[in-house]
Amino acid sequence: MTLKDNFIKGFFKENAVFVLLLGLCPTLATSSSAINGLGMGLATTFVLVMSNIVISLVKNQIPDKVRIPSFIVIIASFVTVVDLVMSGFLPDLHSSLGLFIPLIVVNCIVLGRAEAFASKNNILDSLIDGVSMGLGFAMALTILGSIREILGAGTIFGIDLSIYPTDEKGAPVTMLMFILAPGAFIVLGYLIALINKIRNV
Amino acid sequence: MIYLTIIISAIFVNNIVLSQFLGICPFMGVSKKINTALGMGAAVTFVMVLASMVTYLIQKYILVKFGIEFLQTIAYILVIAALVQLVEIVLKKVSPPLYQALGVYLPLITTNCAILGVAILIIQKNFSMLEGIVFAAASAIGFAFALVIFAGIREHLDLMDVPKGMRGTPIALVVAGILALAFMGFAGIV
Amino acid sequence: MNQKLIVSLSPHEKGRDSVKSIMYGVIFSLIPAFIASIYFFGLDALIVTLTAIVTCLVVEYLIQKCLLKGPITVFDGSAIITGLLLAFNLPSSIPLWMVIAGSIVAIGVGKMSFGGLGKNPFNPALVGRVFMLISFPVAMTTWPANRLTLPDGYTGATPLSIAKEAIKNGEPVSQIIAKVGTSLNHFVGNMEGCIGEVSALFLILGGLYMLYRGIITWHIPVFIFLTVFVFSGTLHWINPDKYLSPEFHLLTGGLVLGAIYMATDMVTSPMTTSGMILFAIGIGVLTMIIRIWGAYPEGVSFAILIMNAFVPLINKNMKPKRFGEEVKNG
Amino acid sequence: MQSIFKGMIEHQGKIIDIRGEIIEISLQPTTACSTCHAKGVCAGSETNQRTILVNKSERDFCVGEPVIVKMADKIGYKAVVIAYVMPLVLITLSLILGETLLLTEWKTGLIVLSVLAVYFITLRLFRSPLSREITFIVEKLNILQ
Amino acid sequence: MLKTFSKGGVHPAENKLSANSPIEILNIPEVVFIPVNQHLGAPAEIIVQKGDKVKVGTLIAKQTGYISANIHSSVSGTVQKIDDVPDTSGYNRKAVIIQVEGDEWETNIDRTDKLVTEIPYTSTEIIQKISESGIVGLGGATFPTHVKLSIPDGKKAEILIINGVECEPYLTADHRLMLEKTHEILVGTKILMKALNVSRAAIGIENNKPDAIKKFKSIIKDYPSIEIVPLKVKYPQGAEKQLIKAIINREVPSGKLPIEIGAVVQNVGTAYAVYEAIQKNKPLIERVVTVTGKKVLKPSNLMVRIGTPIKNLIGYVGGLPEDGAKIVNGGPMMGKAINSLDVPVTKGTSGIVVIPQKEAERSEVLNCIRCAKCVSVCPMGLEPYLLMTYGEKQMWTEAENDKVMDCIECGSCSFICPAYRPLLDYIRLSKTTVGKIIRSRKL
Amino acid sequence: MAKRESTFKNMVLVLFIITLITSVTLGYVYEVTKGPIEKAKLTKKLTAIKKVVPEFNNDPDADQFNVQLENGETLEVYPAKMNDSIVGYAVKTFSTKGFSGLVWLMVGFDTQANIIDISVLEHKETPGLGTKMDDESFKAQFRKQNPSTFNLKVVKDGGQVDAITAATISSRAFCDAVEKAYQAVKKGGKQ
Amino acid sequence: MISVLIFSALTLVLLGVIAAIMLYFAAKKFKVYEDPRIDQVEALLAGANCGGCGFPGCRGFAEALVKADKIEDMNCPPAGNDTMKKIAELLGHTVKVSDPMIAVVRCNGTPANRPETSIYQGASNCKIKHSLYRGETECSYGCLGEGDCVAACKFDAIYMDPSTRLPVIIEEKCVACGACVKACPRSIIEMRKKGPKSRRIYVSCVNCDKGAVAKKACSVACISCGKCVKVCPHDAITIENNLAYIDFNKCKLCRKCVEECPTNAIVELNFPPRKKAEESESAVEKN
Ligand SMILES: Cc1cc2nc3c(=O)[nH]c(=O)nc-3n(C[C@H](O)[C@H](O)[C@H](O)COP(=O)(O)O)c2cc1C
Ligand SMILES: Cc1cc2nc3c(=O)[nH]c(=O)nc-3n(C[C@H](O)[C@H](O)[C@H](O)COP(=O)(O)O)c2cc1C
Ligand SMILES: Cc1cc2nc3c(=O)[nH]c(=O)nc-3n(C[C@H](O)[C@H](O)[C@H](O)COP(=O)(O)O)c2cc1C
Ligand SMILES: Cc1cc2nc3c(=O)[nH]c(=O)nc-3n(C[C@H](O)[C@H](O)[C@H](O)CO)c2cc1C
Ligand code: SF4
Ligand code: SF4
Ligand code: SF4
Ligand code: SF4
Ligand code: FES
Repeated sequence: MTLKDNFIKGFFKENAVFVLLLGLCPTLATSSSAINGLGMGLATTFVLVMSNIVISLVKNQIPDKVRIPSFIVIIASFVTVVDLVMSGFLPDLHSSLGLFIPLIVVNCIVLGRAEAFASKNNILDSLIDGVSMGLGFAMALTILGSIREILGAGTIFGIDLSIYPTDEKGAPVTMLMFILAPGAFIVLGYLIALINKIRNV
Repeated sequence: MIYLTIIISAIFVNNIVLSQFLGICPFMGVSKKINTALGMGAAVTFVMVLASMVTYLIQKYILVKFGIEFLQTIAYILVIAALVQLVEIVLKKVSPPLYQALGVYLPLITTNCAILGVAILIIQKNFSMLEGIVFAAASAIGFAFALVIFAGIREHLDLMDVPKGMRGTPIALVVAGILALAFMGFAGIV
Repeated sequence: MNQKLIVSLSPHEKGRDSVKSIMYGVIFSLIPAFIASIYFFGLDALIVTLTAIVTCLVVEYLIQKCLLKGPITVFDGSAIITGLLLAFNLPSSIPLWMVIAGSIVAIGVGKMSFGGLGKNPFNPALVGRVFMLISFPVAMTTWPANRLTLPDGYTGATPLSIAKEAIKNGEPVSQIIAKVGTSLNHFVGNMEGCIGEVSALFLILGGLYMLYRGIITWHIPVFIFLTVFVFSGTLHWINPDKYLSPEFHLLTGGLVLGAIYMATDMVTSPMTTSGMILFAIGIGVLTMIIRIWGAYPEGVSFAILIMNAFVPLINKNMKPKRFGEEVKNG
Repeated sequence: MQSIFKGMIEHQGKIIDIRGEIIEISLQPTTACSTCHAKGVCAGSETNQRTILVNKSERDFCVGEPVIVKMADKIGYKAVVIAYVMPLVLITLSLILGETLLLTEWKTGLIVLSVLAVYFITLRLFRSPLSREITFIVEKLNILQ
Repeated sequence: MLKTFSKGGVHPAENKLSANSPIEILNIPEVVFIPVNQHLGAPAEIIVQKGDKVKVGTLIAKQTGYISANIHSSVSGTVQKIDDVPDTSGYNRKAVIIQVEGDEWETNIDRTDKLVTEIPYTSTEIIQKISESGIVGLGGATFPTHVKLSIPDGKKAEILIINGVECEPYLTADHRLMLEKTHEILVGTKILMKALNVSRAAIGIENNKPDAIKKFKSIIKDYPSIEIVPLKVKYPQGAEKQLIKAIINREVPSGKLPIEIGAVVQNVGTAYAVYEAIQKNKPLIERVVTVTGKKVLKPSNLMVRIGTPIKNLIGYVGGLPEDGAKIVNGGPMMGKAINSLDVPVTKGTSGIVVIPQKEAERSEVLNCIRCAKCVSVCPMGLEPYLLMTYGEKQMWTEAENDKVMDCIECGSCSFICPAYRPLLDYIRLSKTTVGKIIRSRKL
Repeated sequence: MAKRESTFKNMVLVLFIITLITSVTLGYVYEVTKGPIEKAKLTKKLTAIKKVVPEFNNDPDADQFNVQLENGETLEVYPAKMNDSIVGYAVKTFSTKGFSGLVWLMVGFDTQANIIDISVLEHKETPGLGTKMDDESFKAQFRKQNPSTFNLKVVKDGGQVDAITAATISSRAFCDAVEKAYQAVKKGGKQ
Repeated sequence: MISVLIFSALTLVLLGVIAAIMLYFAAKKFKVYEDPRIDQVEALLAGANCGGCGFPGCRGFAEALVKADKIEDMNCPPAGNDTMKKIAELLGHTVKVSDPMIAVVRCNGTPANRPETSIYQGASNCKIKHSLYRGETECSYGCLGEGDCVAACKFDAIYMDPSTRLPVIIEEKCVACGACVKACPRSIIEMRKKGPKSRRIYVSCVNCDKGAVAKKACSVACISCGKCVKVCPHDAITIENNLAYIDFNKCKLCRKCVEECPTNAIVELNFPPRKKAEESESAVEKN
């Protein structure tokens, strides 16, 4: 498989959210705006890439039966790094992603990729795999976040699109539901239906 | 009273699945049969309570004591992973038929996300141990509650011919969305 | 013999009712309440209602035509009911684009995503309404004048929200009652509220007609009323200064509309009598919990939606009593 | 509430071994995982495979044959109660005990854990009456054909 | 309050057009087709050959196995051939085809009208004789009567219920029989009581036949242990389990036979046939058939020889009307639509109903709106909407768990469904399949 | 390279090494980020303080003191000093009456206990409703008001504050927090 | 700094080792060894879970394949021969190349050939119709036209032709899974060899009535006259129960029977149009 194929596979064909339906919790929870989605996506990408690299480096040193705990430790440490760095340098984003940064640890994609790919492939491939999977995840979150932000707040990346009428005080009247919990589920539901449709054509 | 507040809040107002977005994967995947959903709920409750207690103790008597709170994530996940396995080992050792019956009855519990999330939330919310455990149990019951309702609806939808494009996950997500919408009615109760 | 005979399995006789006759029966029974609301709220009520109905019909038609590519059944009347009941649950002053958005959600999300009539687990009109309530809290809680209570151009608040606000501020119930009017007023529709919910009188008349036609059974509405009565009655009896009287709870808000028209939607209510009773009690209790302790002054819509979610469970566990199940030898 | 306590749970499985009167059946996971197209990347599936031992009924089976394992819902509920609900109750009780005795949290924790240990040890002592109660029915797949 | 069963039921329009037409005797046709499987159970084995001469009452096919019934010639003449003839479902079945020559009866048959009330036989003799006479239930199920009368060991019959309900719309055969052969039916009942060794019998009659009730009541004092029970008009009052429930307020347990609770049910027609067989030596060779329909010129009740082609019956009542789109063998709720008029009358034919186009057509099937009407009318407490879905989706285990086998196929559910769903069609499919599964399990 | 065998010794060894390396690395990262994290927190606090009080040149964080209110709650007060003379107070205050969770504000007062400005630190109110408490249009009405004359209650409750439309609850919580801050300044402002 | 490092190291090492021990035991006790080849094989299979292989689902078949001693007789119809070869390669087996099969509909009772004598209005389901009566025509063996087979096909390879009221199999889509064969209550659909260039000849009738009866019901019914049996040079045709049957293993596609059949009950598919009778023979032989 060429690198390009590999990349496309992770990014589109096996897109973690839309196709594999993995990591739904962070997807739903952190996509209330485009920027949050992107932030979470990038954080996950970082963990994914780094753990993929490290695991593919040390794969032969790890006995089979402690594979899982070792991977967990490696992944969790990168998550902690992201957590610490983010709270030091991007405190705002950190507080809006909240609980879901540590939860990257249990995101099935990360452990799954470690187990299914990095532990069997060389560093370069693992890196590409991590990048493509991660960026695919980030893309999905950003798309979802954008849609919810547009529908629910009338803005995208914080830029006002002025698509909604305003109230007497000048604030836009928007369809709030979309940035609340129900909106997350419903938008993702239709998005997946749409993607299924596109993929089947 | 505070316990009642915690319980109502965790089950209805801030339901772990429908408004906190934890444990969505098993929620989407496993909830196809009602009777299994009930058993799942019980199992998750036990594991979550146990895990919350142990992580709480670790947080308080190790991590905080030594000033290494930053190890929270890594320590928790290890403890939880080990604990889940321990429960399995114990059950199998204690009574193989019992273990087998559970095997036939229950699908695997892979609610890592919810368990870890709740364990961390307990610390974030500054609960005492008892409060934390009540919170964990209530969250798990909230999970089971949502799971059972959801399983019912999905069993029903399996009999209806849902349009092809919406079948499976999309319609499940839409149902979850409407359910979340309905549960917003509990807003403000606590 | 040259005539081709028709062959089918038995039975070869057919009962009277059809889906269409049932749906149009419901619409017919809603006409008095509709006329009353036009009288109360003026032309706005008519416009909002028509907008909702037309949007529902158009959305259903487009989805059936373009997405499902199946038979087109927009005129079976169910979409009209959805539009009508959605509009009945809105204040007449609401901007029309919101009505359109709500109708799209009601039919698109609440009904057609599941495949159309009969397959939706949640009441479509209520999905639309709750969507609007959450999305447009301001517009959904701004009440236009009712011709009977306020001169044109003023806006008021519903008795329930006035009462709830006042109770929160510690006013005793007896004073509040003076502010919000008498039960008789509420019964005929002399209060602020949504287009169709204000006149208990006409709604009950419509309900009686549906009962007579056999479209609904009495269990759901009666048990909702009963539960609300007992629940609020008990609290009122314990502390009449803090809790409103049962008549008040019964006649205000959308309780009557919800109990007679929305909880009885056959698609989203249980299949057995015992199930219906449980369902109704659940709605009553949840309504009261939300009204008394929740953030919203009104809880019927949420209560019905939540209980809709329980319907499959109820159906699964409250089977009709099978013939010969328990051998009782009398 | 009749039917949830009355039904049967079915599970597809396959016979992997027959030793005298005992058949060993591996259960095909019917969890989300079995139908999930992502199981390749999922780590959770590791412990998914479970096997059970069943006493042979009069019917003839052969190794490799797909079968349906049935179990009364009741047994499932009972198993869940014994395995999870009872310990949960015990945890709660001992916690409350700890709280009322005003113990420090780590002591309470210790009590909880030891209570659990005692519970499971006791359970082990009673395992034979337990195992008698838990029975499975094995049926051939596709009776129709 | 009139007695009735407690659960479900519907009220189709009664349309008893032929209630006032006395039973007329239909001319013997030129050729009769006598199928060998007119009853539930194994087909009878033909014992005549092409060319054989037969008389009215000659045994032409012998029962094979326990659940089966003898078949007698209904005419006199020559066996023309033994061939496959389409039955009511259009599939070819074996039949004896007899060319009619005159009307010569077996000599031991008493053809007079004299009422014989003495019953000189023992229980076993009665059952033996019923078996020889080839009597099967005439209420519709055509279950061999001698089998029903042989109570299995360990069970005891307590009451005999005679089913004079005739709850099907249009049909009046039993009604006329009750009016015209009242004494004979009562004697038949006594015979059945003796066969069953019971001291109690009840005749259940729907209240829309007041003349029959009156007639029975006027002479009932001669028959002390028989009771006349008027019943509320509600379909399916005549169904065995519902009738038992109405009369003695007991429910036959699911999957069990009525004898489980000590009841045996026989149709009035069967009682009459039993009378004729025991007292007059006459085997089952003819029966009353109602030929009716809204557009039929002369709705009638005809005494018809078994094997007469249905077109003869239709011809007698004025021919097939212009607007006759569906012809039903039996009543409109449970009968079978036939696709040809050449099929013969069999022991189970209780009526021929001609239904006009407008009523015959089924409307387009819509989505189930979950109105629960089908649930509320099901006399067995089933959930037809679910059972239908199970049938469509081939979910046989679920169908079995939800008691599809309890369905009595009364059709109330399909009748009431506002979405015109073919509920019973699919329920039958489920019943057949589940039945097969259950049987295969027992093997 | 051959895969390491799953012997018990190997496994413990490998895990030992992995955890050792991780913990050391993490400890190191922690030490490195400790500064920035603290700083980020401090900056956040200081920016909030800066926004609500006049210019100062002391370290309010160092001069911070606590004030206990009558109901037993304790608020943090940050005095802002210009050349050692007090120019205002920033009070970190909260309310429990929010729609969901606590509402944390930083309220700045001048020495006369007039409100200078308010900044919203943290809350969990509903996006689009309660979040509007951070909008200029809502906060503007508090500026230059002295709570002794300005009734810190929403109009509905008989006060002078125009509530955020459809978010009366959040508005109440906001007022409640500001009122507490005022109490704290009144009580502890002399120091 | 140092203390943090030490404490964190200690804690983690301890936790890590405990976890490892726990997981080690768990792995030892629970892990059922799953041959990684199962996954690989499964990935190769069609993934339709159609049951055409006779195993429950594709994974079941994959397991069976991996465990089997020889896989010659095992086949995944949807995936086809090439795939089976790949699987065999993977597992180190040989496969017998099985001839590709395809479903054929053995009924030609179009409304023109088989006039309708009644109108069916029951549920649209062949099984129900079959159990009710013989169908709208006089033929009690032929297609009922309610499309159970269409519903059974997971590959959208069958559709009902509204003009003939018969199912039509789309050759490109049919993977010979056999689901339709099982679904048809009248056993009209048969699995036959696809034949070279998809050419095949078969008797398109399943009517077991005697000739006259069959002919009366349907003008293209097999009347069991036996002419085809006589003309067939390869002994491929037999008559049983009043019905001719062509054995596809023996048939050499010479098309003699097609011409001989007086009712045109024998159908040829995908042959080039016949110019003259004599020429066609040589043409076939050339192929
Ligand atoms: C398979 C079968 C076996 C039966 N066995 C007996 C029997 O042993 N004894 C009996 O009294 N009736 C027996 N019955 C008759 C039933 O009780 C019942 O009377 C008959 O099916 C006609 O009922 P219906 O006309 O209400 O449909 C049997 C019926 C069936 C279908
Ligand atoms: C729905 C339904 C309706 C029936 N209606 C009648 C009826 O009206 N009269 C009758 O004699 N039998 C009726 N039967 C048949 C009876 O159940 C029962 O089989 C019969 O009375 C037994 O008597 P037999 O064996 O003499 O036929 C009905 C059966 C069913 C299932
Ligand atoms: C999902 C949801 C979120 C809400 N969030 C808030 C909130 O953050 N703050 C608030 O004051 N009210 C919130 N509300 C509205 C309150 O429930 C209540 O309707 C409102 O505060 C009172 O209305 P009023 O301001 O028009 O008097 C929310 C309502 C819903 C349904
Ligand atoms: C008695 C009755 C009540 C109904 N109530 C509602 C309702 O509350 N909301 C609604 O959308 N449709 C209602 N319908 C129409 C219809 O059942 C509904 O649109 C279905 O839920 C759509 O599948 C009602 C129909 C009937 C017969
Ligand atoms: S046909 Fe069967 S399911 Fe339908 S009403 Fe009658 S008994 Fe019930
Ligand atoms: S009567 Fe018809 S529409 Fe009503 S529930 Fe039954 S099947 Fe559905
Ligand atoms: S046509 Fe028949 S054999 Fe071919 S794919 Fe479809 S169901 Fe399978
Ligand atoms: S071939 Fe068979 S299954 Fe297909 S439509 Fe004809 S009868 Fe039905
Ligand atoms: S359960 Fe939370 S991401 Fe899967």
